[in-house]
Amino acid sequence: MEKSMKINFRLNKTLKSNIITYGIVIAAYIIVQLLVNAGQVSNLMKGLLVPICIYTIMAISLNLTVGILGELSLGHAGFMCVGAFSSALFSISMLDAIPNAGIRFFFAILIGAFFAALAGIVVGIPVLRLRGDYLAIVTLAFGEIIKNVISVVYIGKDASGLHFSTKNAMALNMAKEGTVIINGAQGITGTPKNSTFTIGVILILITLVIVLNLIHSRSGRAIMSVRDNRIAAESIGINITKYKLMAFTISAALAGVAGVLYSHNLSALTATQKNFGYNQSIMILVFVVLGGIGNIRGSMIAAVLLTLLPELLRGLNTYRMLIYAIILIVMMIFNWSPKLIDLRKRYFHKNRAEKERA
Amino acid sequence: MALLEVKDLEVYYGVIKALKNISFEVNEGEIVALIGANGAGKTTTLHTITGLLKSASGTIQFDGHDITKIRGDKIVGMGMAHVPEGRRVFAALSVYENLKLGAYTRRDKNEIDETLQMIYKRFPRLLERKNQPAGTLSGGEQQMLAMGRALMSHPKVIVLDEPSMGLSPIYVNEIFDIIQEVNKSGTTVLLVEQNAKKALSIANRAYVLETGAIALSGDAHELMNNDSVKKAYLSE
Amino acid sequence: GSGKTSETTAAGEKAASGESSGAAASGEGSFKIGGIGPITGSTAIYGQAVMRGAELAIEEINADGGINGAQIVYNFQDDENDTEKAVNAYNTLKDWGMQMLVGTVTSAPCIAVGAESSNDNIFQLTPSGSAVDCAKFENQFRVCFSDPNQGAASAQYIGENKLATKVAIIYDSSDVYSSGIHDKFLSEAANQGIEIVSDEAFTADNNTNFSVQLQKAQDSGAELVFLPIYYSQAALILAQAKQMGYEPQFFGCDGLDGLLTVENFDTSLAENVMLLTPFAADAKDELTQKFVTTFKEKYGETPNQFAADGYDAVYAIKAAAEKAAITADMDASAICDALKTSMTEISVNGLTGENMKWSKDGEPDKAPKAVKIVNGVYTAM
Amino acid sequence: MMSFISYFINGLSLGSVYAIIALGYTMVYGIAKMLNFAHGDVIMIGGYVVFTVVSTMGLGPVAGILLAVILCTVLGVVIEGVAYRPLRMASPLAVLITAIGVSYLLQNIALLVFGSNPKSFTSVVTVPALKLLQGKLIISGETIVTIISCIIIMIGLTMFIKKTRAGQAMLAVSEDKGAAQLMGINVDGTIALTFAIGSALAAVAGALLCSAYPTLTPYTGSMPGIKAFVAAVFGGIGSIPGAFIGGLLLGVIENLSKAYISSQLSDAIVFGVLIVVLLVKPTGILGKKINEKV
Amino acid sequence: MALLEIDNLGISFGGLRAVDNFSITIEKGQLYGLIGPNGAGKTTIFNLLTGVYKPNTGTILLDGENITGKKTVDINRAGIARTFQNIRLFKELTVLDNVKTGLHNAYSYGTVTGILRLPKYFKVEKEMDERAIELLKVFGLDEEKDILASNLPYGKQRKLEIARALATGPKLLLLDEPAAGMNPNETTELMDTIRFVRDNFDMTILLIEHDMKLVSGICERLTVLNFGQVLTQGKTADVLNDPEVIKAYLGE
Ligand SMILES: Nc1ncnc2c1ncn2[C@@H]1O[C@H](COP(=O)(O)OP(=O)(O)OP(=O)(O)O)[C@@H](O)[C@H]1O
Ligand SMILES: Nc1ncnc2c1ncn2[C@@H]1O[C@H](COP(=O)(O)OP(=O)(O)OP(=O)(O)O)[C@@H](O)[C@H]1O
Ligand SMILES: [Mg+2]
Ligand SMILES: [Mg+2]
Repeated sequence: MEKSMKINFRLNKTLKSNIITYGIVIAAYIIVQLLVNAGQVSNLMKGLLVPICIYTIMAISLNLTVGILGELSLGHAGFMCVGAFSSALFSISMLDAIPNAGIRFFFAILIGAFFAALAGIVVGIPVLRLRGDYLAIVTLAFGEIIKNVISVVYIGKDASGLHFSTKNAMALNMAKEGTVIINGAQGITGTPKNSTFTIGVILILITLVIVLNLIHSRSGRAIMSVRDNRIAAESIGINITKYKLMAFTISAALAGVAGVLYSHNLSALTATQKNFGYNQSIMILVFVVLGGIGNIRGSMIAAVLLTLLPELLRGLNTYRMLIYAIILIVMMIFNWSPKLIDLRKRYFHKNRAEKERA
Repeated sequence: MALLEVKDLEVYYGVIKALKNISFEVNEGEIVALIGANGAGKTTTLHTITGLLKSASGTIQFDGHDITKIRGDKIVGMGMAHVPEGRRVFAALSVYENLKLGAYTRRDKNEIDETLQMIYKRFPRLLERKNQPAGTLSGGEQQMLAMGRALMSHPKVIVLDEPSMGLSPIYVNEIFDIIQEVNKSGTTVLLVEQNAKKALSIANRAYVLETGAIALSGDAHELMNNDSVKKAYLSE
Repeated sequence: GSGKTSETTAAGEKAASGESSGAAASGEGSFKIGGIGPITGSTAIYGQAVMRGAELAIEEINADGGINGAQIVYNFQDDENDTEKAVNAYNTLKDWGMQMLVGTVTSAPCIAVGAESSNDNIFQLTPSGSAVDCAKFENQFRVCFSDPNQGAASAQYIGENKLATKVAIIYDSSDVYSSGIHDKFLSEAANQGIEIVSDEAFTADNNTNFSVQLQKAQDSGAELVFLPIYYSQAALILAQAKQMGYEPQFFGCDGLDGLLTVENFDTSLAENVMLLTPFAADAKDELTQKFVTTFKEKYGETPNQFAADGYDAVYAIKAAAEKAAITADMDASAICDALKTSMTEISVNGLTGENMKWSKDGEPDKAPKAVKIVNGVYTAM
Repeated sequence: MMSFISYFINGLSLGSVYAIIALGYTMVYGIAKMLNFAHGDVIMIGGYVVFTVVSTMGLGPVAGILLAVILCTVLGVVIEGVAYRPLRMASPLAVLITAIGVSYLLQNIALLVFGSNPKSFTSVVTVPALKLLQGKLIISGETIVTIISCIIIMIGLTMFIKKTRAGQAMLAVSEDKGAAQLMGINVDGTIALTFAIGSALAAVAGALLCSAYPTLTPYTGSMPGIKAFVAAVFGGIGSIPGAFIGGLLLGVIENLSKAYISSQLSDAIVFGVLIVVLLVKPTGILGKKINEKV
Repeated sequence: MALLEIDNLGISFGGLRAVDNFSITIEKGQLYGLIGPNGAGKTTIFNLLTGVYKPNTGTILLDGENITGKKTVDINRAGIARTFQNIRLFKELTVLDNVKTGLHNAYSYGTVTGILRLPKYFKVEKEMDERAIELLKVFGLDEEKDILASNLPYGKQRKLEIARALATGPKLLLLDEPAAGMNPNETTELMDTIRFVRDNFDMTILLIEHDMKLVSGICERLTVLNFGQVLTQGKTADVLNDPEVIKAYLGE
């Protein structure tokens, strides 16, 4: 009797924490919608809603790799890139075939997730044997490869179907009325703008369900055991490769979903250092680390704050990235310095003790 | 005056108070044992003395200096050596390089070499494995290396955290002999041990630590006959 | 140098304060013109040039009594050459109350912003967004040539003037501008009887070492090397070619403008380089000279083609606005409708062309000038 | 054949630049066990200092390099002390992110101080180019100087770490900071020294990088920094000769793949080769495999 | 019937013959001790048995099945579980989750079931919880089940490691110095626990230990290893009185 009560209590505790996380997302959504309807939200903020969803999903997804699986990935934007391009290609070529934007976008999301997952497996199988910094560098390399390769891909469509080349648009040898969809470095233009805040929030919630439920399941424990002690995990019969690959692939697929939102939010899609290069991968890592490695809720909050910050600093003009850098450094030290952490803990502890006494 | 004097020491891990007002002293030439159950705070005490941890309040005097706020490496330079819990050998470095690092604070090449030979004599296995990366040594071999490395600094005080852990019976005896020998040659010893019986048998004085506070103290032989000590730590 | 340093910083501050004072002065009597481009990040040179060129024009116009009697307030936003940031910048400007947009500076962001501005029906004139799609919508016009236009014009110029039959190309395959010109050049070269003997690329991540590309050009016997790229890389290519002892004819487009003004650049390296450009800082006409002098005074740097594009864009807006007789109290959409028509009716004498006219599809009609660098200065050909 | 040799030699020139950067990278990476993503930007600052001294103030290249070394050393130590030291006991990832912040900071300071326009760098190397086979093969003075500097630095660093007390202290610190302190090693001092040396090398690398590819912008250091980091991993993390070999190899592979496979895809190919090498030899070319004792 | 039969096992590290011609037979249900001086090769034998190292020579039969050279994971599934000389817990997991991870292969539901929280998820998780708590009780750890493993004191960490190993449902349990770092009282307690496990779980146990009180107190048979080779084997009392063993290992 007493035993089962204890078990329930424990489940309740994780459940409670999860509910808070979902609650924050839903509450934020409702508040924003109310404000938008009341006309209280600026164009800038409205424009930022979808990017915020994109980076929140990226942060959660990378946290699965970095925080839960315990492997450093510096190429996460590469998966986003795969998701963005594959889905944009799909949407553009299906513009006529599937006129219903909702259905088309639904399939685009699946396509983006699928191809990103595929990339995750292709990279993961050979690469997950490596450890630590070596894995980091290989994922970085992979991200750069994807970016580099995508910017030499030319895909066109005419009556006889899709044409493909890595040389230039002329080499596609299309019929006269054919259209170039992916034009090398010039990328894709004219992707339908299907991403909305509502869809973004739904996708965040789905991402959260997947990641949080995974963590608190049998497979999640296996993944975390690999993180905590590889040798011990093997010794109790856990198939390390399988679980590493599983986490990595899920993480890649979610990044792919973020990519779909990305490509369907802007009408010009190119693969540059800025959006899909290592700079972006590192930016997402910043969300994860600043918010707390393995702390899903924290990384979501960090993603939102750091996506907003440079926009809020716009008034500083040429100084804004300088100030941004300083704020980033200060926040990192504030959040991570062991001395400050101790100090904060003791301060709160004291406060609480005093409150209790009162 | 005592060589090492700890007064009203308080140490926290975050909000957890691990040491509560601990005071004790170690006189020159003594062997002092610190015993206590798992988690009593023995390791914490030693870490604070050698500067790996910072105390929240209290003072530590060593050799006439207040070392409470002094950087750990300087404390070592003043003549304090520490054999840490968990051995902490430099895994990628060879046995020889580990030993050389033990003598980091010393300059005289000839003297260092002398000590090295002395250690090789006491731990022949280390000489045998001179060039093996320390990380691949067996548990007991690493324990010997940790001990040898600390002795390389020719310290005034040596602080030992469970030096017999993982050693075979024959080596446990050996290590206690070595401790006594080192002590005879002029080094003061502060010893933390689970093997309380052995520890008390070679110590002059002892302190019993319970949940972060000193519960008992006194002459080692008297403590060995103390009923509560017998019951709690000697399993008799 | 140090003197220059403080001036550059001061310019940054001005830009920042210019915006805030603009906000204060945003009474009934002023037009709000926004600008977007990269002013931080690795492509900051282009954005800063446009920002300053336009700023200069606006100050002149304001000093001269403004447009239709109304002053202009100017607000330039950074986009780091990123599509997403560009849309953010655009939205920021919308919040500020922008009525007309000078931007964006680079192509991919320009396309992304175009989708938004056409939706909102805000007039957009990009000084330098050269990709075809930068002028896709009705509300979009541009000052510079489009990429295909430049690619075709280059091939025609080389063919018609019989500069070479064997041509090598070195281009930036990761850059929209460069690969746009490159592609069109390739197709037009066939019509001009030009043989492309070597066609090599580099990327933004790999743009300092050109030994392979140059050697391939040399080995293939190219008499002319076509460089549809920006001048910062061209400066390196010229230096490296010199080191190899390779001296073909180099031929570039408007991106090469600025070459001679790279600080500390050994201009002898650029001797005999030809380029098709609408603007040359060394041109002797009064307009250019005045512009260059003022710009140097104000910002401590010699203006490049981007600065000129920005300058011309503002004057084009002025002309169109006067033609349509718009007033500052009109909303952005009404202004856009008015300017859409008047843009096609004006003719502007600018830094980047005389008698510039615009077609309905947003393209400028002006003649590219071919110039050759002789004794360290541009000489018309 | 002729052109192959020439591609190869040009690859070596490129590789020597990667190598000299990688040496500094490896130094910090191997000892402080942190990915100092700001290293490339210290290089850039070094480049600007040399540029200012030589081209603006008109002093000699030696003065330029000396001043750059001094300033970069100070800069490195300050960065370490202010931004990295407070996070000494925190997760290495936290320090990595702070390093990113420092990298942005340096880039934006340079952007504000020196402007966005590229500057043409006057080579600090006065050694004439080596002309072989009637001038068909040219090895530039920069390449010769860079390779020689690499070798000197490599030997110097190796000796320093092997033979000096400070070097041994660095090894100990890299393994276990707490245990190193118990040996009487000043951990903070040792790490500061590591940064000082790493940054001094960055200054030299900056001068040579900008001499070989004479252009200077606030972003000059970032891509070579990443490439050099890749080179360091390629050669084996923490291995000084590994960084040298990794750098040279990277340069050669990059140039040959540009020449014989595709100039558009050369980066992809270089990274592809890196992945393959690491799969075959998971600790890089000269990296030692330390088996964890179970 | 013999549960474990090792014949002529050997491995070298560089020039060092760490284990040589090692043979041993352990009957089902036995409590067997492996002792020997530091560096004799005891832990190495555990590593060979569990596939951490691949042997150069020899065969290992577990319950008649040849497991020589197999992967660690497969060996665990075949029925060998172990603890480590230097504790290896999943430090960021709770005590309960450490044990549930050990139950990974005994209870099963798919990843998708877990993500979608299908009814099976709740059912199996509940079973796992119950089983895990049962195991924790054996070691007196049920009170601490929600604490992170890294926050346990040293002695309890050792116990948790045993519990986790037991959770995998092995036929053979290998314990590497289970009493290291424990005081005599705790050691006595541990001896009782080990006996309890043997009796109640039908377990065969092979353990390495330097604490003679524990060895003489619970081991039925001993093998003494010296320089990688078997010095002697036999009943505990006999072995401990062997003058060779006293000379090489026990002293005095
Ligand atoms: N890093 C830490 N963070 C939080 N608590 C800690 C930490 N290290 C030790 N403690 C706690 O502080 C108390 C004292 O620990 P300490 O390691 O000093 O004990 P000990 O007497 O050395 O025990 P043992 O015999 O197990 O070595 C214990 O309750 C322990 O759980
Ligand atoms: N990976 C390795 N590389 C080189 N030598 C090794 C390696 N692993 C173990 N050794 C050596 O093999 C010998 C046996 O080591 P092992 O760990 O098996 O000893 P042990 O009997 O468990 O000793 P202890 O009681 O001290 O733990 C030791 O001398 C050790 O140094
Ligand atoms: Mg302890
Ligand atoms: Mg062992």
